[in-house]
Amino acid sequence: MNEYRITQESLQAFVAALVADGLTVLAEAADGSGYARLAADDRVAIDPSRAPSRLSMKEHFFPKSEALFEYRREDGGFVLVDRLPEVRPTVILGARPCDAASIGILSKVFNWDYRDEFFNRRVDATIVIGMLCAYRDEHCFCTSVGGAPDSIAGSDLFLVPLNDGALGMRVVSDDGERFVTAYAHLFEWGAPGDPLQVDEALTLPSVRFDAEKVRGWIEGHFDDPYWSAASETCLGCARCAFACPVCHCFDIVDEDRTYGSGERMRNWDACQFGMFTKHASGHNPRAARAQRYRQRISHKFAYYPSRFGEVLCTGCGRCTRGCPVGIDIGAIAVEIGGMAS
Amino acid sequence: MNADVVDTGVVRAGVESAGDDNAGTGAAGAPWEPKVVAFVCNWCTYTGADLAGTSRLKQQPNARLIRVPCTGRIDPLFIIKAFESGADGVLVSGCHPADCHYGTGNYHARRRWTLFRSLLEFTGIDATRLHFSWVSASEGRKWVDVVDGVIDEARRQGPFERYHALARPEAMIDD
Amino acid sequence: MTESATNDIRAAARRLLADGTVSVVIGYGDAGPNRTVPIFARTAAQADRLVVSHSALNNLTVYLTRALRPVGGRIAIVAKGCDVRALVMLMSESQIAREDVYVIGVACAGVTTSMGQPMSAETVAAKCRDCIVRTPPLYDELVGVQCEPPATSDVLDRRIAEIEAMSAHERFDYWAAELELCTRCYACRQVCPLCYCTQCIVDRSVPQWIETSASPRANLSWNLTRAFHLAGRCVGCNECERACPAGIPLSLLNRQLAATALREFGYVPGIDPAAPALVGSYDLADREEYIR
Amino acid sequence: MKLGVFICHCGENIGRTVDCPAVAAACATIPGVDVAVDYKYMCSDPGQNLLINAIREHALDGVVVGSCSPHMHERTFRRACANAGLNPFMFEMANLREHCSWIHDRGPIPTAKAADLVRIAVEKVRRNDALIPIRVPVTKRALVIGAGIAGIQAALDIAGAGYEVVLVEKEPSIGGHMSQLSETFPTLDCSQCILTPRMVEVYQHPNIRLMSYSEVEKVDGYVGNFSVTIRRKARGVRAELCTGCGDCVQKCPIKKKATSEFDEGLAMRPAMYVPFPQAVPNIPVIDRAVCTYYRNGKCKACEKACGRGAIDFEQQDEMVTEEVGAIVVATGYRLYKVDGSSGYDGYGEYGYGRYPDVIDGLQFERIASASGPTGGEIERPSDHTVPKKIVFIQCVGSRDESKGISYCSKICCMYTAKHAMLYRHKVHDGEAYVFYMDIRSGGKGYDEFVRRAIEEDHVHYVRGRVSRIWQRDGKYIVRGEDTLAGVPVEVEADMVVLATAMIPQATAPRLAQTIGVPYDAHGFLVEAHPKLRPVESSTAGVFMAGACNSPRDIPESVAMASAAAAKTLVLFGSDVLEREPTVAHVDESTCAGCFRCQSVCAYSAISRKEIRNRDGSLRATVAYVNDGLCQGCGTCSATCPSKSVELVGFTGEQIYGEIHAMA
Repeated sequence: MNEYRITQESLQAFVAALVADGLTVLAEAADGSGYARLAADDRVAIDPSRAPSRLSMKEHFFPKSEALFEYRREDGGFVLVDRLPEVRPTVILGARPCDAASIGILSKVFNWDYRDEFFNRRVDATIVIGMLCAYRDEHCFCTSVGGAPDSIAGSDLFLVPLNDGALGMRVVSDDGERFVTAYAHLFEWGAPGDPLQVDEALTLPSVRFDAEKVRGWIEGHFDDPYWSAASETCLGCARCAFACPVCHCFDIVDEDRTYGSGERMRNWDACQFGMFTKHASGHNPRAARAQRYRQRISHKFAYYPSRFGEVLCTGCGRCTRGCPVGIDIGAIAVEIGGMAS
Repeated sequence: MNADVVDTGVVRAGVESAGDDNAGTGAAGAPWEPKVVAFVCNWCTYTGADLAGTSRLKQQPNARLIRVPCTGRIDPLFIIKAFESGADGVLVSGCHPADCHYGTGNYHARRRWTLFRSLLEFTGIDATRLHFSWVSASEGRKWVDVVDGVIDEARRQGPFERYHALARPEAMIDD
Repeated sequence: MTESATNDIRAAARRLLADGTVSVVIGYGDAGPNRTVPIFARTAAQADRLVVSHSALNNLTVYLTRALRPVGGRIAIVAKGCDVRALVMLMSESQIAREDVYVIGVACAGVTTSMGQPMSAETVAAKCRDCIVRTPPLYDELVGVQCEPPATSDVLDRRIAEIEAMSAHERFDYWAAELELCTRCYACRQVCPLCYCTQCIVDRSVPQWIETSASPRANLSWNLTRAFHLAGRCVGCNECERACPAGIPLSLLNRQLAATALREFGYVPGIDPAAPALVGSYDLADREEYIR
Repeated sequence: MKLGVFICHCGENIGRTVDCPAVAAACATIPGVDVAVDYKYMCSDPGQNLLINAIREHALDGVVVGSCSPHMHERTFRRACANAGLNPFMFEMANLREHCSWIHDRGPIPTAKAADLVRIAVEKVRRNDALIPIRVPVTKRALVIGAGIAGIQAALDIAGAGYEVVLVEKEPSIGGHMSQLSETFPTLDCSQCILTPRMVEVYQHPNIRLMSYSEVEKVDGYVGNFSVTIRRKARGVRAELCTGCGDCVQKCPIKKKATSEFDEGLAMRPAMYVPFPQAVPNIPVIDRAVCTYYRNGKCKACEKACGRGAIDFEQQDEMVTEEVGAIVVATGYRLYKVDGSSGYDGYGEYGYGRYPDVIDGLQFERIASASGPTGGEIERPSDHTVPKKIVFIQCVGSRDESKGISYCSKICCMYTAKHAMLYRHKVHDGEAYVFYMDIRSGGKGYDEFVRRAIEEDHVHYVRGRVSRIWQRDGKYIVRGEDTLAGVPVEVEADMVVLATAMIPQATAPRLAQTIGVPYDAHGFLVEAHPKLRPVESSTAGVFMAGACNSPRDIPESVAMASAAAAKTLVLFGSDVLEREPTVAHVDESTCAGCFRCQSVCAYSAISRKEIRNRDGSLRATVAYVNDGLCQGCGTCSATCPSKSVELVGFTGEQIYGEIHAMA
């Protein structure tokens, strides 16, 4: 199939054009913090072998805090004012496959028993330009959860580095097709160049565990002592959940902004917090760290797959890279897989 | 007391008693007036302010006093919340050293303040916004000087927009 | 830190477990090149996983706080000088009794900023560059080669000076920008040995002094409060900064307060368990020129 | 929650400046406010009735009155709320007068501000808790420290009212300095004649538990509930067996080893002794410093002499604890020692301590006393001859910062006149000279007394200071000056009596610290208010009487003692003390037990409390507030990082509400 050929110059021009057209362009920031907004004149660097940023691109679709509506006290009662997000058309440039995959996984829960306007509006307004990933470290395990460094899942367009330093951009969705035509004039169209001949870039990381086996074991071992052992050093800081591209728990609170008016907020939350399941009565069904840790692993590898047919994990390894006490979720899955067979 | 202050008052009367937002800038068209929150101890400063009252010492009307038993009771959270609530200036005042009704409350408070204001200073909330004083029950005149001073300083600085802007909805938009 | 130190630790751990002095040794386990993870050694075999290295980043004393303590009774812990300072604070704040902890002190030549880094002049953690406790202020036994404290190269202090040199408005904007990134995951709190409150003020909802939204204003309130609650207590282990997914320079806030404590009150926390708390004591002569 | 807002015009005081009806109208829009009205005088009876009726009619849960300062009328309105059946703590005041109408010019601004102030108060009262005053039980027993005339009087008055008194005296006998005096001014009646019956009364009183030769070691607790530890020093004689026959004293071979404290060193006493014949209790004490047995294990003459076997050489000091509700301190005074031994520079030039016949006032009392070493004959200590010329010097130590003390000892003018008079009565051909700075004889019959000394007993009063005293062939040359005549004078005296200053007991400061009451630079206890609370200390339940507070004469000491007794009886008038319930409270479920609250508490009101599981194992150690001790400053609450200790009445929630009302 044919593809667009993008040079560094045309890439710059592309971004400039997008910004000029009022689009928001997000790409992984050079400082490794996360996906940040590009300005027209920012130097754009697509580096397939760069390590994943600390935070995923989840925040663009599901902000760490957002107002659901405003309330205002008026003559004895309350007036509610909708606060649907003002969403600008957005392009995510160079999303790595383990991030792009998150959109599909999250969409399942955000469109399950209730269709979440806030999430969907943002997804609908976003074009994802994926990127073949050439990064590997001991924490990556996308191939063990149905992903791959060259997976196009979740992408509308997909970048592949070419051996002459240019990029090939493949069209992989109708949205992508429609979108790219407006900018086609910036690129060369034609036969594919030679894809980057770097073994490392194309050899898939080996599959480390069988997610099905993991699920099987978890479902039969709710009270297994393993959970206490595995979580012994966990501090319950939930950095893993906040960095995770698919963790999606949230808390809803009303916050007065002034005397008599305020907003109902939806804020990120995490099952690793003691408060997460604490009842008003004071009772807490997950009072112990081990219970909370079990919940995290079980939700990702058993509950979510059972309900939505997808593992709640893209194998990006962010949780492990960021864990202050070095807890390795991949290793844990491997361990569980081992116990299963 | 100048005329436009009076005008503001009209608006503030209408607006505030209806309990509307008037963080920082005054409501439509009215010249802005600073909002000052004062945390004062019951035994010295509050009584000093009472004395200023019984002595009919005129003061600017921008301060709102919150009475606590002792400066020792004043938590830095109060000060943060006051700024969050739209204060352009905050005053904390109690008994002179050795005069504390409870003996040592103001000594403990003083130590807390020294650390807290250093932190605020470092984060850009400086002495033009946060003030401390000792005003005894007999210092009605000093009270007037202090509170008018704090209000004048807030007026000189203008609305604490930087802080109040942090709470504006636009600050919450995800990109 | 050396082979021998690692051997000493393993020997000590085996001995303590064997003679029943302790039921568990909390230490650093080998996790590959330039990596360690906290481990709880209960058997001789586990004890042989213990290491000491320039990658011993964690402040393990967090595991001595009530919520995380693995067992009652006496616990052995491997602790660098900065970690022991935290332990001293825990003792002075009645969180753990001296007799309930067996301190295997590590004479420390410094650690790296993050896991996976080899030790070099560039990668050495900022806190180590002007460490005052290369030999821990308190221990039951000491391993590692005692080394001279480094010539203080005030990296952090210089950064603080730069910020202090800004105008108030610049300072405010600088911090507003940094703190806007805060995700409110509270990892900074969870890794801090001195954030042991049963219920953190931010988790108290009546009243909700600090909003839980990750809004710029609430983030400022949270971070000011976190820093202030550590005033005169923070020992500068910088675990909070290492754990922060948003990369906020929390060490600057902590260290600026520590500098104030030293300048105003000549106070250095975590050296003497019997020293009165900075916020909790007073001196008639405390300075007050800023009070009208 | 149904709230009521009442705006007071205070006549014109508020109404002139603030549009009260407009404020009421504005407040009516605040959620939860059911009633919002204005009235001319809320504090008047009709005003209070308006409040009471509204509370009843609308079944209000909380009330805000916008009027004057809470310092003015908070109590008034709380009472009104209570009368209406509303918990008095469900009330808040907005200060619309001192903090608004009186400090602003008429116009919309004060009106707007008034609305703010009321709204702030509404947001507080909304978060108030119905509080019940703390009731502390009162132990209706009193401790009186010191059994001089002041302590005796206080003890008798309290005991007379039917309450038990523990009377502690550090000396072997009660009576104090008054028992040493010969006669008393201005009536010249014999001191012991009026004192001894009182001493006996104390001894025999069923309600008085006398602990002589004992000292207060420790005081715990608080008003109504003190726990006092007393050291009962070992006499070496078992009081319960001793009959006071005195055989042991007679048989004691160590007759003249120790100087008699009672006789101010002018006489000797045995090792086994009773301070003076009329001592109460009449039980001897062994002076272990001089007793042969204690020095080299031999003698035991007293033991052999005692028919009752009351002698007990092994006896040890005993610690006893007494529970009392009030404490009266009456530890009295001592005399400034001219030789500097009492910590002052002294008057070396007067030769006190070097010249045997230069003595102080108390020593002269003993010489003049019928029960004294000379049987009342005026004799020189040195050669027992009758002095023909005595010089009395006033203000020795007093009123002279450079030499000692700034204050006037107050009684010296009177007792010097008395001394001179007594001398003239006993030695008709003797001459008495008095050097004085001023004569201070305020008091009933006092000035007449001094005049009598001058006019009838022909005492020579010389206004001036004495610069020096030296000996010349058996005489004492007193050089001073007569500032009225403006000439130097030299008197050739046989004896010199120094009216030395009155100072507190050396042990006074330590005792004050033990009890926890303030004392001044001299060591005198400080009264709570110099005019309105002269016998109360700033520590509730601790009172003072006599010279421990400042120089006093006998009538004043007795008056103070009765006043202190009256204060004690007021305290005992109720079974429980009611205290403001605005004290700190600990949330034990969240307290992490760091105890920084304990370190900031000025009242030692916070202690450690162990929380145990059902199986008895320790779950946590948390802070505990003793609401009998807590004074409600709230410093603990501000110190607690997790807000696990809250000050009731000024909780975080209430203050949050007040601040938020301004947002």
